[in-house]
Amino acid sequence: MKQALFEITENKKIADNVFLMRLAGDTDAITRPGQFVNVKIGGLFLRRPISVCDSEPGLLTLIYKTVGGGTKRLSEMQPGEKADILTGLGNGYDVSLSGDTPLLVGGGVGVPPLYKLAKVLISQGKHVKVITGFNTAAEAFFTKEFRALGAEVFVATADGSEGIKGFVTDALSAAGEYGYFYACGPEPMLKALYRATKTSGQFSFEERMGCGFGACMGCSCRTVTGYKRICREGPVLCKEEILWR
Amino acid sequence: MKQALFEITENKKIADNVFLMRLAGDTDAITRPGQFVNVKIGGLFLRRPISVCDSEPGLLTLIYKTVGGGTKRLSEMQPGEKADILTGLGNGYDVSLSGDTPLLVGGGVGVPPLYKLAKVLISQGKHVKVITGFNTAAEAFFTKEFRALGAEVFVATADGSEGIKGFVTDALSAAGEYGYFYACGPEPMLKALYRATKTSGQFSFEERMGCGFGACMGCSCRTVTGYKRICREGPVLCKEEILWR
Amino acid sequence: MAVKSTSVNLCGTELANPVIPASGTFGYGYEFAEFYDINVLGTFSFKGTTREPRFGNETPRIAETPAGMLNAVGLQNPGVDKVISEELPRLAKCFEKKVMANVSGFCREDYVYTCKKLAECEQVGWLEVNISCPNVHGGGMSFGTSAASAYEITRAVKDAVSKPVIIKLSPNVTDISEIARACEAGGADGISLINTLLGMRIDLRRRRPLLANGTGGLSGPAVFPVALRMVWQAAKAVKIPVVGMGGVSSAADVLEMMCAGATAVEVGAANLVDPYACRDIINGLPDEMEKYGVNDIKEIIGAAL
Amino acid sequence: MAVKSTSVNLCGTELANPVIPASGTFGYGYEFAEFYDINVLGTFSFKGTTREPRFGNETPRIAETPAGMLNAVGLQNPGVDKVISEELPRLAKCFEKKVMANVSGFCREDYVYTCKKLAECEQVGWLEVNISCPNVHGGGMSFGTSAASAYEITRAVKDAVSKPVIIKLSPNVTDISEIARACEAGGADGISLINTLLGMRIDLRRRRPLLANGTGGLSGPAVFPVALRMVWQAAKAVKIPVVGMGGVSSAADVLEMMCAGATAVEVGAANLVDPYACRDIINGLPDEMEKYGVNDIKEIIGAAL
Repeated sequence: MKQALFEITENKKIADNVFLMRLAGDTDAITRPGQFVNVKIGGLFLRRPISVCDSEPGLLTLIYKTVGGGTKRLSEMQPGEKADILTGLGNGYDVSLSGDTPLLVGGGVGVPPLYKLAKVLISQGKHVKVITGFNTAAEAFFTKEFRALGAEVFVATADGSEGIKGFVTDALSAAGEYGYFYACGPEPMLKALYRATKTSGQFSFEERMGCGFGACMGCSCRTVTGYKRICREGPVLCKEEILWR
Repeated sequence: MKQALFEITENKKIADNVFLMRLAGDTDAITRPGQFVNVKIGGLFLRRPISVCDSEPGLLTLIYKTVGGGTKRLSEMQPGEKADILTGLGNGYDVSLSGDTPLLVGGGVGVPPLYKLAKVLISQGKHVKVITGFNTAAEAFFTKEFRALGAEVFVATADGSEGIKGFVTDALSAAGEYGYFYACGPEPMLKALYRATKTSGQFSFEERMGCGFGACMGCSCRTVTGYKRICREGPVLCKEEILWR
Repeated sequence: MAVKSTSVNLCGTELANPVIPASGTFGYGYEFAEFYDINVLGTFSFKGTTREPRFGNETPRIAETPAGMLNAVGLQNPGVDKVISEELPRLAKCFEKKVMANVSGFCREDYVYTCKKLAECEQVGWLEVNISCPNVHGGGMSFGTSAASAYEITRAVKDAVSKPVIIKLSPNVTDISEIARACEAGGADGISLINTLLGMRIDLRRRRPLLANGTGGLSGPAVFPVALRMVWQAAKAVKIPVVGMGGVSSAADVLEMMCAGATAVEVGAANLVDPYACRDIINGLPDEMEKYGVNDIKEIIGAAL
Repeated sequence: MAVKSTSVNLCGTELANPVIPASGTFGYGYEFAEFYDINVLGTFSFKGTTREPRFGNETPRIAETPAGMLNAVGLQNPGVDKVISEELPRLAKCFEKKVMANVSGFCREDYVYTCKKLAECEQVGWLEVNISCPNVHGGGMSFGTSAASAYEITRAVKDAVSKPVIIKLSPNVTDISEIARACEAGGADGISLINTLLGMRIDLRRRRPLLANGTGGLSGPAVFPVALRMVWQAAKAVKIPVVGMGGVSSAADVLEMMCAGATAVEVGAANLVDPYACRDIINGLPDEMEKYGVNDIKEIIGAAL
């Protein structure tokens, strides 16, 4: 965990209500794909947690959806502006459990953290398949970026305007075999995936947070192994420990 | 009264803790010297009232002192940034009463509104004398600007580091004869001047304001002619109607 | 976008929309008429009026706070006779609707006297009886913090006038439901809340309270969550209409207040920062309703109870 | 700049400075030890602890508000036994000072049991007894809103332990002075206030309260003026030390609280937004004192009373 000032180098719309922001700053505290950062936005009290899409030494890439006043203001920030960010939050995905044929499944703004994850797994020589799900083609993003990494990509849209018509679970048969999976997305998607998958895997959860670093107990959940804080012992939980509410 | 968006064209320090800001925007509602504007500053709830130093069609000049968080933020605003401003507030000075030899007396940030007043009076062919008072030379400003208008200027500093040592009242004898006066500054200065002057004149008062346009009754005062709102029937009161508290 | 209906019915009178500028932030209306045509408003609640003229508290009366402000004006007003002889005729020139007459007092007789006089005015559509102003020593505070005196004032005013009486409640109480029920039992046609929360700032240079009055009333967005909670509690406690207020500054805030049980919504401090606030909120209602699938604004009143 | 003294004495123990992270915003300390050496603190108040382990409320437990936040955590904690067997030993590795033990309960016996156990711990310097948590149904709320039950709990805890007992008060009351006096009469060594103001937000998409618990506690800069007023009122009402809190987020806020009568000042929500908040406030105290001509911070305690 580290607090640092980042400089925005790029902030652009990449799909309907979806923005990509690149920043320069100290990323040393980010150690695993699937971790998140907590961004201070002018005029708002609480920071906004955003999953890390990509990070390299000194470089941070975030993808976020404009859902309310906070993310709207974020989308209006200009290159050159500074942002106060807490980095290296949460446990992130455990890549050691991936096996040789991991499947990555993301829905909407659950897709971004899978990018860094795919990058790491592919660099380890794994054969990576990715399923991304969106409401409609206009909201889809990162298909070619995943392909550029060398992943096999399957896109599902609820209205059928791109790729397979339906939810990410409807793309499972097209994706074929996999030995393990990693997922990120809205809870209903994660729940459907939990039921539809036969192998073990890891799920990344969202919750409203106070601090993002374990102090306020605002984002607790029950698991097989006891109470966990989504921001600290999460956001990634193993399939076997999940207790759906 | 008018609400308008102004663009900052210049924002520079002109003395210790004193800044001059030039803005471009609709100044039509400003009809008299001594009026003020009310500036919305990001992150703060209430607007900040600032007296008009100068205004010409489309151009507004403000001088303000950094006294707290609000004016500090104002001082950090950059050219090109926009500011939401209510203009044309307050009664302003009545120049019709000036006579031929008016004396203008300002203390600290009470000096700025006298600039536009001097400009108007001089354009009407009046012989204008100006006394400005500051704590120390490093806080003094606008001496040469008043002279460039054609006014006779007397500077007083409390520590004697520039001009006459003492308060503005100590400069009265040096300034010599005058037929009427206009004053703006902190209340103790106004009170001292009230006692030290023999002629009639007008005083511009300061008060903490809620709205700045007469709605909240936050800045009321008692006068000989009844209760008045500093923001609406003021900030300028004639000597004869003042009831000191 | 489907046609949006924003009209509500407040104690028998139809309002074009639920947005009502709150007393003490809108003067007697005509200052705002210089900024826009105030007939776009459903109505507005005029400056708190007392039996006798009042200067109010000494200055400073205003202090800034995070996302809000403190005021300790102390009910400055010209007194009910001048309000009737001067302010209302002046208002008639720029406002053709019924106005809400806000009344304060320091004893039962004051309230009855002032309410009776104002109820006789054709322009007055509702009486809003402030039993909660926190600024006046020995004043309204006591009525609004006890169920018994809230009942007593309500009953006395109701016995004296036939126009709808809305009792404006103080939030500085342990149990707002109890006070709301007392007003209902006293015959109130409606209640409005919240008045300001009692607060304070200290001037570190003088090491004294910043306001001349010592304490003042907190308003602005800062208090919105407290206001919303109290409206929700009060709306659950009574059957009469509830007028919600406290930190409302957007069309979305209006909808939240209505979901919490408000039939109409007053907007206060926002008017002081942005004179166009109420006009802009009214104009923003249809888009905000569309966003949340609301066609008739009446359907969300109390939806979250 | 003259040397500045920031030390204060809280119920017999000297604190290097008056800044105390508030319960519920600082966990059991060690999360913050990853950010800075928490020994710079005078002390801190740890997460509210109960007799039995608690999960607390369902999520969402957190909502954003203007200049503040709502929380309805519902006293999640591992229970007093685990706090003593696991949390305190872990804390010992990064904090060498006495800690303030925050205790909640649902009946007198709960309070007594938990306080007794914690008072036996060498690391515990003070007991802060929360009689005001607004989140738990049938819970702490009732004790803090009645002078009689505030007295009862204070008396019971004082009879059971010899370490200093500070009663943490609820602001959701009509008369804070009355409650403060009841605690003093019950033997309290100090009082701390304010706990959170009861508030609410509504999720317009679902037209339901946003928090799973319905209502939640408001904290953050928004409540600072209300907190300051209540500290001022309470400090006027009692002679025992008052610990001020509620929206404090700067060194200047600390000084305002102290002028209003606080001997020490807790910092809450600010820690959640900026983990370095307390360290930075402490570091900022000397400059802020210089600005207002204060050399010994003790001299301003109650200056504005």
